[in-house]
Amino acid sequence: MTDPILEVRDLQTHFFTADGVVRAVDGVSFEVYEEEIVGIVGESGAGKSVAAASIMRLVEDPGEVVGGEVSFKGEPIVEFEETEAGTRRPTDAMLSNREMRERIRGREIAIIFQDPMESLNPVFTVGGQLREFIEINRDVGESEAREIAVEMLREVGIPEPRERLDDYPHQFSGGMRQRVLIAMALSCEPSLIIADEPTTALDVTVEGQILEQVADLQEKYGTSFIWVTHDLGVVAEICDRVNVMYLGQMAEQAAVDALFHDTRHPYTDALLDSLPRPDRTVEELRPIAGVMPEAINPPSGCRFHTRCPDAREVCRQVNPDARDVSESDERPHRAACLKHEDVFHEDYWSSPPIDNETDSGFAVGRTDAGGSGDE
Amino acid sequence: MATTGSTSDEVLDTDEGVGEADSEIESRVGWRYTLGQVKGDPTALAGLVVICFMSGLAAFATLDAVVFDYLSEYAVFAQFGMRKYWIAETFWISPVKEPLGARRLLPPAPLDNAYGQGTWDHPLGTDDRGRDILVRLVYGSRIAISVGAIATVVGMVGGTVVGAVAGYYGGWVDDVLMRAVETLYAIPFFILVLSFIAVFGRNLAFVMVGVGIASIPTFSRLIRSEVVSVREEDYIEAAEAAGVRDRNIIARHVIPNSFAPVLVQGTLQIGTAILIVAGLSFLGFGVQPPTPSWGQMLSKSRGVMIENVWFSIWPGLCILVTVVAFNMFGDGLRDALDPRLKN
Amino acid sequence: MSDTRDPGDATGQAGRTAAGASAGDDPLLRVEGLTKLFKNDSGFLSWLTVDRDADGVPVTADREWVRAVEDVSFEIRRGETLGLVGESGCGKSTLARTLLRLIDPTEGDVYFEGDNLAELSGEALRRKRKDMQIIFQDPQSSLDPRMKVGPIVEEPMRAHDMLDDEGREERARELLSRVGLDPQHYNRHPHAFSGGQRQRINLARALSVNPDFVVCDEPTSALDASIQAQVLNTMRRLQEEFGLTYLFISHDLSVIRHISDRVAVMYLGEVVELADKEELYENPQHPYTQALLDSIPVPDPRESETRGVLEGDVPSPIEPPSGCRFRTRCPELIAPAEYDLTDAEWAAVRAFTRRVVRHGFEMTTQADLEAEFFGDTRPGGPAGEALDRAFVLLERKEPDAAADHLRDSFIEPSICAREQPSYEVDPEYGDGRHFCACHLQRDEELTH
Amino acid sequence: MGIYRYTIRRLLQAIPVMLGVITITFFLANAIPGDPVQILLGPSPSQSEIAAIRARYGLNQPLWQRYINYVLGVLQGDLGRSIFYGERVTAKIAERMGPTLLLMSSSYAFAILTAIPLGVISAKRRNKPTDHASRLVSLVGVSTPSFWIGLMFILVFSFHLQVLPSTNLVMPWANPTEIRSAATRLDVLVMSARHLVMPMVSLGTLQMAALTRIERSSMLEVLSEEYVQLARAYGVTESTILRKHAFRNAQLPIITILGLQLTSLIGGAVLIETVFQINGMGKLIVNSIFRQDYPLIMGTTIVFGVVFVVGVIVTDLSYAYIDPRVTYDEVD
Repeated sequence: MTDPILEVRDLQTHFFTADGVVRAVDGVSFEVYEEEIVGIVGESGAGKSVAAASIMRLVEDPGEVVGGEVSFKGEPIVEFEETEAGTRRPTDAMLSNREMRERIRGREIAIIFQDPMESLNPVFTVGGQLREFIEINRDVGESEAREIAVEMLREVGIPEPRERLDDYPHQFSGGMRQRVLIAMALSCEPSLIIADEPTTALDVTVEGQILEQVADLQEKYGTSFIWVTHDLGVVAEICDRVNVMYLGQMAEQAAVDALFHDTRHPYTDALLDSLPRPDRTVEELRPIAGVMPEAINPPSGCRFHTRCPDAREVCRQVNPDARDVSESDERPHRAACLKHEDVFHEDYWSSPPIDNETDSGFAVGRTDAGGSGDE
Repeated sequence: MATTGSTSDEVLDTDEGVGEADSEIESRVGWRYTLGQVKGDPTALAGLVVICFMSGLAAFATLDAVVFDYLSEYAVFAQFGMRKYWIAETFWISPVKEPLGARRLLPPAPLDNAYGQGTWDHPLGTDDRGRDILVRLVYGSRIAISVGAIATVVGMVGGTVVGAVAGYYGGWVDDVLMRAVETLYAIPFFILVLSFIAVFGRNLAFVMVGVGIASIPTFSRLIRSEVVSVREEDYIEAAEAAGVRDRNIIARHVIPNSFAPVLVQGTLQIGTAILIVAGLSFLGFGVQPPTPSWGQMLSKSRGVMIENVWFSIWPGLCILVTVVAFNMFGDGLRDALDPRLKN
Repeated sequence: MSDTRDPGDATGQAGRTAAGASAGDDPLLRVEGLTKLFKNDSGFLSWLTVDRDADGVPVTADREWVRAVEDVSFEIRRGETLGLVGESGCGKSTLARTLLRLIDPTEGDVYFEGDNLAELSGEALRRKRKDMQIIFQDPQSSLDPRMKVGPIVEEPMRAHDMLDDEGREERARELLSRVGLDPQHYNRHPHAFSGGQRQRINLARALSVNPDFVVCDEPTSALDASIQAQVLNTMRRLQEEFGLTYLFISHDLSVIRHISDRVAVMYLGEVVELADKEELYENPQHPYTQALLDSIPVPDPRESETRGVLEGDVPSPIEPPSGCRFRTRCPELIAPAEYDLTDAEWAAVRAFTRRVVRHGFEMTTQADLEAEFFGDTRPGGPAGEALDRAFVLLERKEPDAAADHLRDSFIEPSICAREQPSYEVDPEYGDGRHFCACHLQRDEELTH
Repeated sequence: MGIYRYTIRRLLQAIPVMLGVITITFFLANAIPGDPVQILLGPSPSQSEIAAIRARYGLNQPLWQRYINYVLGVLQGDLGRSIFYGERVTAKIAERMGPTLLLMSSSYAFAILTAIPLGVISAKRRNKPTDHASRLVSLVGVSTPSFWIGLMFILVFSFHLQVLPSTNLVMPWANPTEIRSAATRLDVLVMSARHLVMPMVSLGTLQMAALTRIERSSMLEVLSEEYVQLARAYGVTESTILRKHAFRNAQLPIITILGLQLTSLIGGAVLIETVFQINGMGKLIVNSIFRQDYPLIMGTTIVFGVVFVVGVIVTDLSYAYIDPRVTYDEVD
């Protein structure tokens, strides 16, 4: 197998708030290979968007990437070293902000945000915004950038692209605006596009159009994608490999088929069981008990043990990392669950089970001081 | 909490924007919470302290100048010698009477000028008629604070009624009321107050009412937009759907939830009103001599500025400090009530 | 179905319904020809405005009508859940609010337990609200942040003078525990609860006055998948316990399939298909329903073959298309009867028309275009002549004229553009009625 | 883009507002107690004199008749005749308009030119010393009476340092031959600038402070928008983001406020004209109130109303020019 183009190791992004440190991303590792679509899936508060922003080093105050490594085609986007005092500091080799701007952002990694209405500047024409980004990242002149923009808009299925260059964002529908943003990303010819919930705000028929379009374009241009979403349907539809996040950590990482049909983590399993299906009638949904704890005060041990149907006493003590639990001949399939005792070597099966009540909403309440979303 | 609550949540990829809405709701709950916020904000707290101090002075001055004056008409009190400026004249110096043989334009205590050496009898010096400046400043606070507050209350009540009715009922009621308000708004504030004074006379009561009426457009526009947005909230519709009567919806849901920004604006408006009233006194409208007011003192000081700069500095500083205090407290209140606006 | 829209024929309609559906049972709610138009401006004198709010954009347009809901008829039986599904802006929420008289209908009737809600007003309407409640989508904004949970749950009871203070508190506490909350939470403010818990408070409030009918307007759309399942299960349990009838609105076809007994699909203000759940999902007849079902991503990589089958965007509800409102995006537009076209020819004509209308290409020669779109499927006869004319116009560099011409020749004469469809289909699953507003059904309509 | 149509509509919208202003002004002025005739003629005039004056000013007609006449007059550009001066109100206002407009526009220019950079820097260096300093300046600025600033300026620069004149504003377009100690146009301009600087700054400080606060918060808000984040993600430099992507959007609230702040600018002008003894509209209205010269009160009020309404329309149009969303729904 070739080397991954993007490698994330033990990434940590924390938010320093008055209430304490929110460990939004707490030791996450994954990689992206060439020409694949990698999903990052999780519920609200899982930290998936922060993880995506951390790759671009675009985390905003009071958030900060505090540890781990991100390397892109061998270049260290994030890299830390220990000082004598035992604290961490960025290494000298880590790309400077200027290098990030000039070499990585847009040129190598582009991003598509969730809300197409907010992502385009309302006072500039769509063409002007496209052209500016193309000029910066493709080293071309104005007229050539314009041609690229027209070509790309046509490619993503915008009718009359030449005329529409002079229109303002509010003159486009939501779906069309998201197409513009996809065109924007593709036209800079990056190697990797990070799509942060790009179809969440769209209607299902428009979502269908866009997923199909992205699949086609991905094949045509060979761009890799990181597709951040909460929708397992979209994951099944478009991703090659999937990373499931829960409360700032990785729960399971597998090829898409294995994730759905050979699930190795109780969270993924429970998530799939709680979904109503469009293709068949599910008589009884099996929800996950309780609510997601707050990232500011995560549970000890395995982060999921408070809601996990398979939780045992040992899960309170040990916080497992995601390890390969596949049989030797398979592609790697990583899961962060102690029940794979042959991999984790904790006495899971002999540990007494914890009873997590199902179908109740009140067991896990919020504290009065709570200020952050907890779902 | 307010500083970081919203930011920390937004980034946790809350698909529904839970975080932002949360801290907003949090902030809107309970006065105790709001007060706690203000307490944690040194600027707002400083503002509050100054406001309390000035209000205390004003209350004392009102007692001495107005309440005693009123009570002295009754024989019961008059027999004790109760009269206007009873306390000042008994224990200190009269703020209105020109003392016999007084030296005019004395400088503040340790200073020296052509008119003589300042004394601790008149720590801030004397005015053009030999009256003590300090005592006049103290009694002038009554005008500033009371006029500011009363004018604002007039504007706030008027504006709230007009704005709430327009916002809640919408339709033609809204159209008519807001058109009227906009017309009033089209006459510049100061000019409108001046026209008012031209009609009703230059005395203090009309100045207060004039400033109040002129600020109705500000308040009614504010509360209208607030009511309109609260009306859109689902809990109003839920109450309607549950069959709750209109008047109960307005009283229990609409007004409590749209009042916060009015309160903030009211605080800031007191500062503005103090400035306006000072300006009017400066022009000769408003409280008439010999009753002391800061604006009027400034007006008097113009003629003797070269001889005695202090006379024109003290009242200006008083206005400045008071208005700064209201602005600081108002800003703090806004931050506490609506952290989204805090930057 | 078109004849049932006559409000004067109410009794006849009821009789027909009984014959066609669940025998003998009066529906709990019957909607007939319900229409809601909105003015597309902000009031009569709005053009006089000098309004200068800092963040408002002072835009007013000429007076236009937004046709949010138009001529919708259906009924809901006692104890069932009717799912109402559609994309954003299709008018499903407006329909719900009009139904409950939170907004006044422009036209039409809503019969609920013997009364026509559309004609009630004032105190009578307010009293009636005791029997019908609503749960909103947004768990944040549906609870007054200044009120505590207890008073929130008690408010509807107070409005209808149910019980005394103590009785209300007792009932509120009991309801809290029935919806899966801790009765101790009576004295907490809503901000202390998570989204799922807030929806439970909403449920408790709605149930406090013992309603018969609850409209659920996307109650779980703002919730995460795991929480959504909790709330859906609770809602089902409560339906049994309280004998409730639900109108469940959602954009999520999966949720609708899970919770509903029957399903109505809305598009651009109209109900396009209505049938029993299994029938609708397994035997969808309307091309829009089919497109929706095809578009939704299935959480199973082995099942996934999502197709973005629909072209373009939803048209404006201000000037909806004539005839069938879905025709502008419909992949199965019917060829005009006057042309005798094969399916392949018709497909080529439509592809060509669509491209011309959307200016989707740079101008090329007639030969290239013919080759690209028609090859050997070039129709002859009158259709061919119409195409010739279009090519002439394109040659003359008049693409707009060509587009108009093609539209007039091929789209407007179609039955889809001329008549509003309304047909009954023979169901394959179950024996409920299957309504489908698509002209493809015109030959197969049931004969009564 | 329907900017043309939008302009027309904004002008049409102003008509009822102006009619309202005229109405309010008329009825307010007619409620003034005291008889203007008496003020004019002094104590104990003869009956015939009174009647003559009443007829001359139309005071013998019923109120509604006078109202209609007045509105018709205003529409034809006739604001009546000043009782005190005996001149036409329009002539008097035309004479006094120049200094006021000069004062107001120069103060606004001063405020905008200082506030925008101050606000932007403040936002860029949020919570740094520069920001704190700028916030302190704006806090004190919005809280200081403008006339007191004027007095302090006079004290320092005219009386003590004796570098700037405190009275007798010279207009920049004045004829050099009519001004003592001015030979050329340049001399007049310099003189005028020296006269103008103190009133300009005293009047502009409040506006400057208010605008700085808004510029700062609006800039901060725009900088946190997603499209700014997107520009960053595409490698746009911070300075380009500030200059291009954020700046234009951040000016939208400023533009709105500029129109609304006119009302406090006008109020301030009245005071500043008194402090610096400038013979403008402000002094005119104050004096006419003292003299109960109600045609002049009405006239000046209406003209101030017009200035305000026109100002708001101008800002609306510039808003529409910058923000394409405003005129989007306008049909050509």
